Amino acid sequence: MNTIPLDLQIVNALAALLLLLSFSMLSQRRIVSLVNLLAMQGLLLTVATLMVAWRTGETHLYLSGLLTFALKVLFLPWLLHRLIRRLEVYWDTEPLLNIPGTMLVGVLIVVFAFGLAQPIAELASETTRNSIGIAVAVILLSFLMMITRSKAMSQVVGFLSMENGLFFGAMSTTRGMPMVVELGIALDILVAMLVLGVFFFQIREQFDSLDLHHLESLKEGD
Amino acid sequence: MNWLNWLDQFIEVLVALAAAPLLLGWVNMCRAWLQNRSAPSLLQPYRGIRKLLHKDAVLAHNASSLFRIAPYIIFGTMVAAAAMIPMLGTRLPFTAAADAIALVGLFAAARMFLSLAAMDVGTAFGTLGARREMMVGFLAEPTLLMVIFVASLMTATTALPLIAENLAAAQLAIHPSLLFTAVAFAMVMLAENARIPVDNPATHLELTMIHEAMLLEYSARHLALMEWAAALKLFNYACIGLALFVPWGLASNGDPIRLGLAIVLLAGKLAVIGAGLALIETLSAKLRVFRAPEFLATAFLLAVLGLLVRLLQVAR
Amino acid sequence: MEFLLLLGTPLAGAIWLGFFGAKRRAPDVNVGLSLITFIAACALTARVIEHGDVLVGREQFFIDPFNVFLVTLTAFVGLTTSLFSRPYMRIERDHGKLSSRQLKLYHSMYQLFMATMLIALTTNNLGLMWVAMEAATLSTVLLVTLYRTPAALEAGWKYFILCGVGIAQALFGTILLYFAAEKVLGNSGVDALLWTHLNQVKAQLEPSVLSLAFVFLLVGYGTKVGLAPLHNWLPDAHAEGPTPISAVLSGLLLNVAIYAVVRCKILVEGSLGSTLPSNMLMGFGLLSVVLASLFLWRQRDIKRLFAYSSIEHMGIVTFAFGMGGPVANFAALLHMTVHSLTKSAIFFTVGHAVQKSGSQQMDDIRGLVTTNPTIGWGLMLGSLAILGMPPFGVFASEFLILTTAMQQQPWATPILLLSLAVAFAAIFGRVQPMVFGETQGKRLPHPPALLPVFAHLALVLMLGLYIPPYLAEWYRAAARLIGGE
Amino acid sequence: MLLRASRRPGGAPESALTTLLALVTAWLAIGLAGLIRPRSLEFAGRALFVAGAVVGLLLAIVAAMSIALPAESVVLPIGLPDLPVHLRRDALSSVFLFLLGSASVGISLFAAGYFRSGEGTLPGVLCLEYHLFLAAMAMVLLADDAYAFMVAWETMALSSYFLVTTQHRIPEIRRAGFLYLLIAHVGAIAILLAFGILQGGSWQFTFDAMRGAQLPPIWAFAAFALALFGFGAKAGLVPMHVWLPEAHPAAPSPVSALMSGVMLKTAIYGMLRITFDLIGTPTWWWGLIPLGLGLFTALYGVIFAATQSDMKRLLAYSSIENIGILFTGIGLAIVFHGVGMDAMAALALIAVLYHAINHAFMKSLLFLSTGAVLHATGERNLGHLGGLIHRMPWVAWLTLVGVLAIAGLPPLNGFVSEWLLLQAFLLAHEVPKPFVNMLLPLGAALLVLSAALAGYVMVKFYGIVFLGQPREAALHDAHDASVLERVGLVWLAAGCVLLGLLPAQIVPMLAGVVADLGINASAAVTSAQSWWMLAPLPARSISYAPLVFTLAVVSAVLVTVLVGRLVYRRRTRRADPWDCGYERINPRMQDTAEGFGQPIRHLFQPFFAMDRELPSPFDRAPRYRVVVFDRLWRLLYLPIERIVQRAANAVSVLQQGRISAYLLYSFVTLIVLLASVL
Repeated sequence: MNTIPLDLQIVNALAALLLLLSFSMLSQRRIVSLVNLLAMQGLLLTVATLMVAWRTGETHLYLSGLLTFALKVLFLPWLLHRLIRRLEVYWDTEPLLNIPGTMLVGVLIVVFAFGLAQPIAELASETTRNSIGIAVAVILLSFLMMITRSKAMSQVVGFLSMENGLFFGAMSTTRGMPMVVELGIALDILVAMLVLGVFFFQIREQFDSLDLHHLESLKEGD
Repeated sequence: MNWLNWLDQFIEVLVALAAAPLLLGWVNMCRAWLQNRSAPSLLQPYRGIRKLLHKDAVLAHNASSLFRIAPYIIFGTMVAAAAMIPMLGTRLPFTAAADAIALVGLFAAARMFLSLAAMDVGTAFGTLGARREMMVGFLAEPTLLMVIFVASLMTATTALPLIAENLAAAQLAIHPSLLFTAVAFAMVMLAENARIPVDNPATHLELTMIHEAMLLEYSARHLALMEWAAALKLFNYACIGLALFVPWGLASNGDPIRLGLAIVLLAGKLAVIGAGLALIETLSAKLRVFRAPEFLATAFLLAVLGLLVRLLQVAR
Repeated sequence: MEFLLLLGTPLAGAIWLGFFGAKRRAPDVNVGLSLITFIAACALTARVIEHGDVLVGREQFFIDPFNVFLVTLTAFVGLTTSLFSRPYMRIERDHGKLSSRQLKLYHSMYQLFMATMLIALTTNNLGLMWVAMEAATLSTVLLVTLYRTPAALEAGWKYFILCGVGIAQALFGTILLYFAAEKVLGNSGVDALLWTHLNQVKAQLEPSVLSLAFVFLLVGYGTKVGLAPLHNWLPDAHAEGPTPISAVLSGLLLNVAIYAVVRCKILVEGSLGSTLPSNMLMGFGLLSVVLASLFLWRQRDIKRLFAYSSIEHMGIVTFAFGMGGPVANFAALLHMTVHSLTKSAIFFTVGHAVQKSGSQQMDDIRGLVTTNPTIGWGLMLGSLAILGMPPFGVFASEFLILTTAMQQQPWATPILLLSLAVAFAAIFGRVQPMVFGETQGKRLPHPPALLPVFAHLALVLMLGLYIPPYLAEWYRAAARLIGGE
Repeated sequence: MLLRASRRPGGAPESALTTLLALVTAWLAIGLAGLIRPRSLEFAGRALFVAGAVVGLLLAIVAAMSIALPAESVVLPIGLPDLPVHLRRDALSSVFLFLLGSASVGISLFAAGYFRSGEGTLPGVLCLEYHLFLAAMAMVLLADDAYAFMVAWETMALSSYFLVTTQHRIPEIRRAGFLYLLIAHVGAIAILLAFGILQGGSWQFTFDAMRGAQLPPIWAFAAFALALFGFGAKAGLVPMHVWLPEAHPAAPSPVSALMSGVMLKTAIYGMLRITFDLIGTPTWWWGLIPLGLGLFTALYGVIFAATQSDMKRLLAYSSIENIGILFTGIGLAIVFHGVGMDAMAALALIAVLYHAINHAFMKSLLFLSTGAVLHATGERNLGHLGGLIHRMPWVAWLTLVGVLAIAGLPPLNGFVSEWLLLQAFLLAHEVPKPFVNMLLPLGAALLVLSAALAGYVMVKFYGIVFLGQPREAALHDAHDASVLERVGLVWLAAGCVLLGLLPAQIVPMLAGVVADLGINASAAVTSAQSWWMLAPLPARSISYAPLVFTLAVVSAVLVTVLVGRLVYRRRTRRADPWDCGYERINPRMQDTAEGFGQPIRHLFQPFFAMDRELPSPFDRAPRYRVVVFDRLWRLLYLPIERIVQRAANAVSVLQQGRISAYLLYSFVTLIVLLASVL
């Protein structure tokens, strides 16, 4: 049992925090604080990236860290806050599955995710034993959140935290993707957010609310 | 002695032509006796035909040429049919050309022309008669064929003369299956020749008549031909019955003496059959027309039953 | 050179049209750009036929037998669709359904969409492929919501969220792949995501990781293929977007998505050596065919009807790829080709039919042949072709697929055949009254461009009766590639 | 033996097949030529159809001459890359090609005179569909691999579907077309499956491979059953017959003639091809299935025919009856062949082939005559016809030939084939299987019964349409058929007569075909056979000589006429009909079609689902109405539709429009798959 160097412990701690955050997201009803949580996720992600970058000394990881910071900590939360203010959606309505139930499912998911990550963890460099499991868990948890929330806005937040999970996974398992890909992904997310912005206003002017119950007219059953 | 066979064939047709009305007359005579009426002369049918031949023919305005040629066709087919049936001898040159199935087909053709002619003028009675005739026919025809099949199963041929010959040669005199078929054949014979209980040749009561209804529009020579053809039909059926069920005494080759004998024998058999026919007609009552199919269906089933019995024997 | 042309033209065009897309000549420019792209694609094809595979851009882009004909097909359908959309969009504007701003958006996005698809097809880098796929989604989302109707918005939203989430899974799959690849190709970073390299070392890739990766990739790209039960965005998006977009969505995008799935399958199968991926594909395929044929039964909206038929056919293709083997792969590729040709042709006719009757409800569309024979016959023949009626090419591929299924998966054959019969009854029972019978439709303000329709149908007919040797060779080579040799 | 003799050695080997191909292409070319001037009736509607008739004639001649030639095959460079189109002509295909060609001559000629402008589809398109139909049927007969066969088969279905829906403005016709194509397609799927089984592990889909394949019996039977289903659906075997009485009335008469006369026979061809050629060694008890179905179909069809009041529906049901007879013969042949009684099997098969040809001629003739009537009167309902023999004598007299032929009366062709089949049945009791040999001969009873009923039906048809008084005033100015139409009718009628008179010439040819199918027919056709007499099976003394027979009957009739002329000297005058002295008779007093159906309805009650409306004695305006339904429609088809509908409804619950539900699907899928690889 060799002692794990400090920086790795920090990375793992960050991973744990990330998981914690997505859990709290799952339980959080106020959209504004959802966005804040998202921003904190982004922050954690940045720090973790920088840690790994410092440790492995890969320059492009510094870059992607900065990119993450700019995009996920500054720009997106700002954009979302602005939208919230413009569209006056502060509260999510009662989720489809009540909070304790969601939490319970969440726990199960985490167990599942860890079990899933086991074989990969075997191969992973000691940097990232359990962080893969956590990444999967975060992805699935945000998936769950998207399922249970009934406001467009909170779904988007879920979507973004899923992206965070992905990035964390990429960073921790493979010290990030090739630069080209990183840039491309970032670009995609940026565009996606802009598109969403457009969307929200269109939906708003059509249904004067962002409640997803309005978006259930196209269906087969009658 | 092939030419003798030809002679045999020729004589047979002549006999049929000549004797057919006689048989009819005989049946009517017997009926009159049985119903203790004073009987008409034996030659009454001939007189009827002669009378008709001396009248002007009257045709309906909208009678087509089909209506006019039908009597000739029907008469011709009946004559041809007579040539296929072993009445006197079994060595008929015509045997190879047409077997029993063809014979039944010939009867069917005659029936179809009769019905079509009846529908031609387009009177209420004509079409009614035609329909009833076909209704009787579509059950009588298969029955007759079945009856013949049973016999041909025994003799491995469908040529009527050969059937008769083989049956006559067979040791076993009475086949149980033939009993069924005999009954079936009798019923068909009654139905096909417009006899009670299916039809009544002596009535013009529109609700009951079948055969007469089809002849209503005919007159003079056409009518004469029709009557004569009807008589021939009766004669033919009688001879078929004889060939199937009492085939003995037919001349197996065409020498004159046996032919003569055969003629005498035939006369005797026909006399008996005629009397029997009259008896049945007197004893039974006319059926409602709707009942006629059931009557014939019974006949059909009897024939099929006969077939089954026959097959049962073979199987064992 | 051709390459720059192939990818550059639509990108540049997208930007240019983004500014001047509302000009009167904009549709013609659109056509011109598509034409250039198509020519470039043909040139590229010629080169590949001569010199074999091509690797360019520091190995970031490549052409091999598998994607070259898809590139050509994409460029071709893109061209015909732009031809079709010229009069179509004019009519839409005359009907007052679109403003010039929206037209601008439409034209620029159309080119962008083509560009993203071509990149996704030609890139050698699985990461870039993912980026391109996502970009394709984004560019079409705005097209789906072009009409700004509530229904369109709803469809767009579902499309965005479902595909976004799905694609995210695909990204994680890619990451895992990268992870596994690194272990083999070393930490050189860049080329660890290059398909050609991965393909060489696929045998050494870590199976457990790859199986996980494949699940994520399958769910991700499968969502875009429209495999049941991930298909739910597809009918809405097809039904609510403008018809040219429906045509390219189901004619091209689905192909590209399947292409991505198959690329990954090649690697994973090479590493696992087990039948797991094949079984998954077959399962998805079969489920999609069955569900789609049942959904077809109660459709009222004509575009939804054919959207479900697309799901059905994608199911068939997926099933065929799942079975694998030279014949099945050959048939699957052939089916992709004929399906995209036929389906886009159908959507062309459908578009005009809808414009004539002013409604997408099939009960309102009647007697097309009487007023506009070309549209009517186009729709009738197209539907019969898509239903697998000989002598059209769809029958050829279905024949091969079914016979192979009898050979390899006898249990599946009756299910497939029953579903096909149900689909036949459903679609044909709907199409016939639309084509035949009395009508009350009005003339169109602009003459419809039906050249594309009959060009497509003619091609499909030819493929049913005669497959040119070089084309067949092509398919065979691709089939071998997919077979993993 | 004789069939050895009939196999003339020599003759250019490839010539026949290539010529046939050229002729088929000629048909296609004619069809396409129709698109040059699609609106011109003179060009597309007349000239091209005459040209098509000429091609048909050539096809018939080539096919007839090639029957005795050895089989020949060719591979075309089209089709699938690994499965180019194989074509093969052997005796069987030649016979059916002859059928196709010869029947199409009459039909095409009639069609040339038939089509009027302003009837739904344009003449040019019609011409294309029509000749495509012909070509497709020819290709079906020539195909020698599964793909080519399926393509030709479905093209045939498709082109005929478009022909059926020529007047697509009428909803019933659209419905009929849909039903037709749907059932045809389902049948085609079954056939495809049959081929899939037949290749037997070789995965070669050429017929040669299938001939070579050794199947385990159970699979062979599966293939046989699927083929029976598929081809039965096309032929109209009960219970897959429902499309037939809908589609035939819907189609233009030449098309109905072509479908009923020729297309149904392609199904018979397929059945023979698969059973005796591809499977090769059918087990005897398989035969009982087509036998039973066939007998039932025959009876079913003729009974329904008797109750119809639409003349084309009536004929359609009569076609169902004849299909039943054909399948009966096939079944009988299988049984015989299976137990090694090849001579009898050959007899039965000869009967089948002969009847197929006969039916092509007589049914086409009848359908065409209904077409002429339809054009002259615009009526299809028997209730509004009558007395047309005065207005259209040509049609009437030619139809009479067809009517007598299809009623199976000597000396016409219908009788010959039924005679052969009955002879075969009479030997069925020698089958060495316990119990079965008792039941088989009973089949003869049913066969005869349906034949007799056919006579009933035909009297009803002919009598009501052509005889009696016109039931409508409009009928008085009905016109006779045009010249081209007459030529077509005459051709077909002549065919009926010749086929009836010359069996002794035709049967040996057919025997050669049967021998080609691997059934030793030598015993069935004897040397005792002379040019004028038909005498199969030397063991039994059975024979039929139509020439002599006809001579006898005709001479008897003529003598009667002559004698009548001699003895009878009186005049003939016209008067009103007597009718038991009732003066004011009007057409309404004639028997109606429903009236003619009444005894049948009465006798065969259980077959029908009727709804009747009987007048009460006190009705002011009493009316009697009876509609006869097909029970099977309610018992079989509606339930199937209901099941699918239910399934669809059940599935549609999955898609309620909730995006969270959709996300849940993806989520669950993901989890399940992950768990599966875990």
